[in-house]
Amino acid sequence: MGFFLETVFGGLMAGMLYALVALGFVLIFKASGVFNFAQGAMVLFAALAMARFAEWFPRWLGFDSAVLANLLAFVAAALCMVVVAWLVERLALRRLVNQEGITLLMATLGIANVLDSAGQLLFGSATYKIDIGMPKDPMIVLDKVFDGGLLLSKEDMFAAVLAAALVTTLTLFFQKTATGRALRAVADDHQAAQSIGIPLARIWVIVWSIGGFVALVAGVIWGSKLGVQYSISLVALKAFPVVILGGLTSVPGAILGGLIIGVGEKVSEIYLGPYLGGGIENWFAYVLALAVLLVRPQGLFGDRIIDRV
Amino acid sequence: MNARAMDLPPQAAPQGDDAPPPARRIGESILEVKNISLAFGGVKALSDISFDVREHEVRAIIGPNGAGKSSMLNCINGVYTPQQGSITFRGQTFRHMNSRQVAEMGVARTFQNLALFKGMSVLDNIMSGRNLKMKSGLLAQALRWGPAEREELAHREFVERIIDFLEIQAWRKTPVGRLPYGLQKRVDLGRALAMEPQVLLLDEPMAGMNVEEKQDMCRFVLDVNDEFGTTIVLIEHDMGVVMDISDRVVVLDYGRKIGDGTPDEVRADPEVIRAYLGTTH
Amino acid sequence: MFYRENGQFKTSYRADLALFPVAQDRWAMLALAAVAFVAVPLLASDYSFRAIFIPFLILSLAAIGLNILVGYCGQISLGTGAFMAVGAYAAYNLQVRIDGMPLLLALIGGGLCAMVFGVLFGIPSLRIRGLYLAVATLAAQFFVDWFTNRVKWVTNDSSSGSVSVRALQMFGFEFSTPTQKYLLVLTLVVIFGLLARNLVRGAIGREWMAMRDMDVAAAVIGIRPVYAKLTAFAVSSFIVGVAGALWGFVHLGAWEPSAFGIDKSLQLLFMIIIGGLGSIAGSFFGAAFVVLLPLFLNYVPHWLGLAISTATASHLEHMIFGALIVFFLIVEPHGLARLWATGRQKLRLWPFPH
Amino acid sequence: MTSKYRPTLPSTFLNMSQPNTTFPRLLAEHARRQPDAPAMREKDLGIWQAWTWQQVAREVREMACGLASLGFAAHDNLAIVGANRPRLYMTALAAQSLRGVPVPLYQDAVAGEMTFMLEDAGVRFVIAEDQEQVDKLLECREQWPRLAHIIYEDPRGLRNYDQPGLLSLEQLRERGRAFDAQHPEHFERAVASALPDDVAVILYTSGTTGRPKGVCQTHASFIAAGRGGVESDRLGPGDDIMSYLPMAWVGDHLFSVAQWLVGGFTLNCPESSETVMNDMREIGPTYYFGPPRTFEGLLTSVSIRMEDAATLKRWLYAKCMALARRVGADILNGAPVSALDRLRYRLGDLLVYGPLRNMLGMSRIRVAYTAGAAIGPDLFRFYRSIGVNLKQFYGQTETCAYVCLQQDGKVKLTSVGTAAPGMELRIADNGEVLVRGVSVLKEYYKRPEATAEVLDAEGYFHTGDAGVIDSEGHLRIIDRAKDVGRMNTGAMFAPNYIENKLKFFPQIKEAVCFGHARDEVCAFINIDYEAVGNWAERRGLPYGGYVDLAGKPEVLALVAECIGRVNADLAAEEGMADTQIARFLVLHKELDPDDDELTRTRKVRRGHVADKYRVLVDALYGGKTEQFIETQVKFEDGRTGTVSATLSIVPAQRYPAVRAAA
Repeated sequence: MGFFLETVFGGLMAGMLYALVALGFVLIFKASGVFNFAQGAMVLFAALAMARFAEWFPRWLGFDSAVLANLLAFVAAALCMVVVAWLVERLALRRLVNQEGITLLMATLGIANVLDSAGQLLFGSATYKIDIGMPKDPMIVLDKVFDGGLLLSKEDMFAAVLAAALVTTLTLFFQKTATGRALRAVADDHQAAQSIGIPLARIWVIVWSIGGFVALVAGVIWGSKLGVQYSISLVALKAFPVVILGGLTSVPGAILGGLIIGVGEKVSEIYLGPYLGGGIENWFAYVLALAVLLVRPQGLFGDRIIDRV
Repeated sequence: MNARAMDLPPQAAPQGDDAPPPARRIGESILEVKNISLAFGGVKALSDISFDVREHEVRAIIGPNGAGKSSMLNCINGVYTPQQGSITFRGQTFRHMNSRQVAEMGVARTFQNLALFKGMSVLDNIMSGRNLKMKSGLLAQALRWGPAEREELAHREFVERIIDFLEIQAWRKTPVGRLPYGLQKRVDLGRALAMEPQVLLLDEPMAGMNVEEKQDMCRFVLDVNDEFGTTIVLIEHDMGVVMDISDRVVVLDYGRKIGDGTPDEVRADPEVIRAYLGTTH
Repeated sequence: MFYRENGQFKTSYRADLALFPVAQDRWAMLALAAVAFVAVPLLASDYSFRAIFIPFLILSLAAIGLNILVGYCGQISLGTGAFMAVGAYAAYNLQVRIDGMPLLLALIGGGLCAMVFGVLFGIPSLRIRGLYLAVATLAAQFFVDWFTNRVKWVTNDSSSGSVSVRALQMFGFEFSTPTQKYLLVLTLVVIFGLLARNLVRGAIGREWMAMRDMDVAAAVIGIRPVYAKLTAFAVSSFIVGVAGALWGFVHLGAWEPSAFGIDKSLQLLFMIIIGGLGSIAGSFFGAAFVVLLPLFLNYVPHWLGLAISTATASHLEHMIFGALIVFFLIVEPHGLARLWATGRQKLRLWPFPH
Repeated sequence: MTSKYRPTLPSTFLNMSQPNTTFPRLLAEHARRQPDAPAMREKDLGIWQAWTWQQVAREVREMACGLASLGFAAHDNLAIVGANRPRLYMTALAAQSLRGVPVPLYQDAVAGEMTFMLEDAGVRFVIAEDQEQVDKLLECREQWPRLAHIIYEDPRGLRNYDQPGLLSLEQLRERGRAFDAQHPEHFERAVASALPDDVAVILYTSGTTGRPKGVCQTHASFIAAGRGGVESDRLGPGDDIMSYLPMAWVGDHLFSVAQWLVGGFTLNCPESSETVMNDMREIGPTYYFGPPRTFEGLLTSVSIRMEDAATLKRWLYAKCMALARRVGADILNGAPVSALDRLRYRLGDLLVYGPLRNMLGMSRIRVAYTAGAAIGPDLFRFYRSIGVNLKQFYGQTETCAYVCLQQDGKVKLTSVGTAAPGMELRIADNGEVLVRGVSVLKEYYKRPEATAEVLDAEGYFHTGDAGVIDSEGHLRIIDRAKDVGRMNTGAMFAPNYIENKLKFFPQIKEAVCFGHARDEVCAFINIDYEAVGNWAERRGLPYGGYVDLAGKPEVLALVAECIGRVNADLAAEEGMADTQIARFLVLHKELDPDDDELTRTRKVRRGHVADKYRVLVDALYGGKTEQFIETQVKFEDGRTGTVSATLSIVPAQRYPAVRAAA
C-alpha cells in the first residue's frame, strides 16, 4: 500500500512537469494554431543557456555567489527565449499564416532543427549541470500511518511545487489579465481578434515567449535532476500524449492530462513492466492517450467537432 | 470509338436518354419523413417534423435562416441521426441510417456552401459520384487490369454525358477550385447526377448566383426532373424560383413545420406570411 | 516551348486517360528511363550508388507510401519509421527462419506484415482526426521501438540487438555488387511507382482524395470512410514496409532498432511535404532533396576551404537544413512538385505567360 | 519549319470523279475507295468521335430514306438550321441524294428573318439542331403553316413537345431503315437520277441591301469550284480541316462540302462554340479557312497575352518577330535568303514561331485561306512570317466563293490572286469586276429579274466590286462598285478602302466613312473593346464600361493617331490624297447585326447606319464640336434598352499629297 502511494506521488510529481511542458504546447496551439514540435528544442536551448550563463557570469563579472549567478543566468536565459520567440514570429510564423496545420507542424520541425543545433553551437554540446540548490536528500512522511512511512524525494516535491506554482500563475494570467484575455480571444477567432484591434504579431511573440519561459523552467528542473544534454529535448515527446489526452485547446486538460499520464506511466511501469520486459513507459502514455481518444476524439476537454454542411 | 460506340453500354445508360419518356406525372409517395426531432446538446434544431415527397415531383423546403432546413436534409441522408422519428423510403422504414445506405437507395445531394473536392478536376469530382457503382478491386485497379480499365472508361463516358448536359465541356480538366462560383454549383449538381439518383436533394442550388446563372440552374433542375424523371427536394431562398418550379412546398420556422401545400396555398397561409414578415426574402 | 500538341487528339477514352497523354512527356519519360537503367549503371561509381542512388530510390519508395496516406488520404502519420521497421524485421525473420526464402518473397512478406500492422494502427483514424491522429500514430512508433528493443525473438536473439542479413539472392542469382543492388531497387521502385500511380488516378484514388478534401460530402456520395481510410493505411504501409525491408537488406545490410526511429518518420514527412503532398513525382523530388542536401552541405566547407570541426559542421548542417525547410514551406507550401507542374505548364503555353 | 507532311495521294484520286457528277455520287465513290478512312470527326463527350466514309454513306442513306418516307421528293427544299455538326452536313447530302435541295440558314437569324427565307424557299422540311432552334421554328410556323416537318438532332428538352410533325433525327433514321427495307432500290434510283446541272444548294446572300436572295448553285459548278481549290493546293486524304463557320455561308459550303467531297479529306467539328480554339489546338488542321476577322482576333489575343509576359520573354519575342518580318515571308515563298538568316530563323522557329503556331493550333497547317474582306498587310505578313502559308482568294456566294486565288509562291499582299482554274475576269468600264466560268450561279431562286440584273448576255456575272488587274493578272479589289462615290472635288471616293485601312489597327473594330458628294471625308469609329480596354488598364486609366471608355479623351487621342497614320498613307497614294479623313467621332455603342447595323457576315450596312445616325453625320459636317445621341439597342435575350452619350467630334491630322513619283 505504502509503496503504491509512493508510486502515485512520484507519478503526480512527474506529472506536474509534463503538465508544465504540455501547457506550453496548449498556449501556443491556442493562440497561433501551431502544433509546436520545437517545444523540446526550446527546453534544450533554454536549459543550455541557463547552465552555461550560470557558469560564465561569475567568470565574466568576477563574483562567486551561486545564487546571484543562477539568478542572472535565469534572467539572461529568459531573455534568450524572448529573442527566440521574436525571431520565430518574424522569420517563420507571419509568413506562414493560413497554412495547413501540417505545414505549420513541419515548419516547427524545421525550427526545432535550428534551435537544437544553434543551442549546441552557442553553448556547446557536452553535458552540463544546473545547480539551483534543490534539496537532494529524500524525506519520510506519514510514518505514523504506515510502518516505514512514505519515502519521497524532496527534489521532486520541490520541482512539483515549482511547476504547480507556475501553472497556477499562468492560469490566473489567462483568466484575469487583459493580455491574457486578448490571447484567449485570438485563440478563439483570429479575424475577430484582429477586428477588435489586437495585433496578431505581438500576441504571437508574447505566447511564444511564454512558451519559451515554460520551457526554461522545465529545462531548469529537468537539468538539475538529470543534467543538461541533447536527450533533454526528448521531454517534449512525453508531453504530446498529455496534450492530446487533455485536448489540444484546453489548459485544465493539459494539467489533468499531465497528472494522469504521470501516474499511469509510473504505476504501469511498476505493475505491468515486469511482465512486458520493462521500459514500457515510453509507449504506455501514447497507448493510454489513444485509448481515451477512441472514446473522446477531441480529448478530455477539447472542443467538440460538429460537421456542418 | 466511332459513331456506333456512342450508344451507351447498358449499365451506364442514363435514365433519361434511351428510356421511354417519363411524362412528368406525379406518382406515389416515395419518401416519407415522420416526426423527426433533432437536437445538438441543448439546442433543438428540428422538432417533430413530418412530410412526404411524391415520385417525380419537385418538393421545396423553405424557411428563414436557421429554420433547420439544412439539418432536415442532413437527417434524410444520414449525416445527422435524429433523436426521434423515422424516415420511410420506398416502403422501407429506417430510424437511423448511414450515408452509404442512403446513397445506395438512390438519394443524392448537393450542398449549400460548396462541398466539392477542391483538390480534384471537374472530371474527377463528377467521376467520384460514380464510385458507388464501380466494382473492381484494389489489385485490379493497381494493375489497371482489363475489367478495371473497361469499367473506368465506361463510367467516364457516362460522366461525359453529364458534363455535356450541364454544358461545362470547356472546364472538364480544370481544378474545381479555379472555377467561378456559379460553375462550381453546376459541378456539385453534376456529382450528384452521376449517382443516377431517384431522389435529388438540392440545398440552396441558386444561393449567391446572378440572374443569368439562376435561370440556367432552374433550367437544369427542371431538365433533370423531365429528362430523368428524378424526384427533387429543394431548399431555396428565392421565393420567385420556388413558386415557379416546385409542385409542393414545406415551410419550416425555428425547427417547426408551419406550412405545407402547393405554392399558392402556402403563399396564402397567414402563419407563413407572419414567419416571413421582417425576414429579408 | 518543346511541346507541339497539335494533332495529338484523342479518339478514345483509353488514350485520353493514358499515363502520359502528351507525346512529348512520353519521350521525356523514356529518356529518363534510359538514363536510369543504362547510363547510370555504366557511369556511376560504387560510392555514388551506396551514398546517393540506392538510398534515394528506397526513400522515394517509402515517401510514395507515406504520400498515399498523408498526401492523398489526408491522414497525417508520424509513425512511418515504425512501419518501415516492421517491414524490415518481418523480412529479416522470414529470411533467417525459412531457408532458401527468395529475396522477393521476403520483401513482399515484410510489406504484408507492415500492412497488417498499418491497418491495425489505422483503425483509430476512423474516430480520431487531424493532429490528434498525428500524435496518436506516434504510439505505433514508440511501441515498435520498444518492441524491437525488448523482444529478443524479433532480432533472432542476437546479443547486440542488431541484426544482419544474409546474401541477397533470388532464384539462384545473387545481388552482390552495388550496381546489381541498384538495378534491383530501381526495378522495384519503378514497378511500385507505377502501381501507386494507377491507384491514385483510379476509383480508389478518388475515394482517398474525397476523404481528404471533404469527408462529409464523400460519405454522402456513398464513399465508406472505413474502406477508404483503411485501404489507404493498408496500401501505404505495405509500400512503406517493402521500402523498410529494402532499406535494411540493400542499403544497411545490418542494423539496429534506432535505424527506424522517430527521426526517420519525421525525415519522411519532410520529404513528402517538401516534395509535394498528393504527388507521386513529388515523393521522388522530396527524397532527392533530403538525400542530396546534406551531402551538398557537408561538401561546402571543403570547397570554401574552411577548416571546421566535424561537430560544428554537422550542427551547421542541421541548422541550415532546418532553415531551408522553413524557407521552402514559406516560398512553396505545395512543394517541389507544384514548382515542377507550373514549370511544365509554362513550357506548354510558351511563349504565352498564361 | 516544323514537319509539313504532304499527303501523297494517287493521281487517280483527283480525276477519279468524272467531270459530270454529283455530291451524292462523290460520297458513294469515297465510301467505295476509302471505306474506313475518317470522313468526319466531332469532339463529343470529351473525345473525337469519328465517322468513316462508309458510316457517313450509310447514315446519309438512312436519313435520305427517312426523308423519303415523309414524302420528301425531288426538287423539295430542306432547310438546315444549326451549328457545324457532322449529322447536319449529312442531312444536306441526304437531301441531295433525293434530288432535293438543302437550304442552310444562319442559326442566329431571328424568327422574322428565318420565316422570310422559309417562305421564300417554300420549305416544308427543316432540320434543326436543338430545342432553341425548334422553338424558333415553331414560332415561324405560325407565319408559315406549310412547314410540315421539323426534325431535330438533339432531343434534350424536347421530350414533352407534342406539336405535330416533330421528329428526332434518330427516329428519322429508324423510319429510313424501315423504308429502305421496303423500297430497297429507291435510294439508288434517286441518286442515279440526279443530274450535274441540278441545283445542289440554295445559299441566301446576306444582302447588304434589300431582302436576302436565294442563290442556286448546281452540283457541277460547286464541284468544279471544289476541284479547282483541291488541285491547286494538292488536298486529299490525310488532310484535316476545321469546320466552325456558319453552314449557311458560301465559304463553309465550298470548304466543308465541295472540297471535302472532291478531295476526300477529314472534316472536324468543334465540341462547342467556347471550345473552338482548344479543339483547333488538339486537331491541328492541315488546311484552314478563316475570314480576316478571325485571324485578326487571334493576332490581337496573341499581342495581348504577350504583353503580360516577362520582360526577357517579351524581348525575345520582339527580336524573333523582327527577324520574321524581315525574312520569314521570303523563306516561305522560297525566295533567296542568306544562310545566316536561315539559321537564325531556324532558331527563332524553335523558340518562338513553332510554339506560337502550336498555341494557335497551326503547327500542321499546309494551306490557310482568308477572304470575305480585305486583310491588313501587317496581319497577312504576320502569319506568313511565322511560317503559316496564309493565302487569299476572292469570290461571292454567286460564284461559289471561287473566282481568284493566290497560288503558292505567287502571293502578293495587296492582290487576291489570279483567276482560278476555269474562270475568266474582265473589268467593266466603270471599274466593276466581271467574271465568267464554271462557278457562276444558275439563278436567284424564283427571282428572274434579279438574276437578269447580275448575269449579262455573255454570261458574265457582275460582282459589284470595283477592282483592277495588274500586268501579271493579279486582281486587286478596291471597293464595292456601288459604294465608290465621287467627292465634290471630283476625286474618286472608296469608303471600304479607307475603312479597311482603319480596321487594320487592332484598336479599331469598325469604321464608317462618308464623303460621297461632300467636300471632305468624315468617319464613325468603333473601338475594339478588348484591345483598347487592355491598353487603358495597362495605363491605369479607369473606365466604366464601353460608353465611358469610348468617350475618354486619351482614347480619342489614340484613335486620332491611327487616323493620322492612315491619312499619311492616303496622301502617298495616287488619287487618294483628297479622301483623307478630316474629322471623326467614336461611336458610343458597337455596331451590331441585331440592330441591323451590320449584316450577319458583319459587313457595314452603310445606308442604314447613315440614316440611323443622321444627327451625327450632320454634326460632323455641321462643324459642331460635340453631339448628344440616344440609341435603341437589342440585348441577346431580346429585350431592348437605350444607350445615350455626348460624342465629341475630333479633327484629324492631314498631309499634303505626295506625288507617287517622288
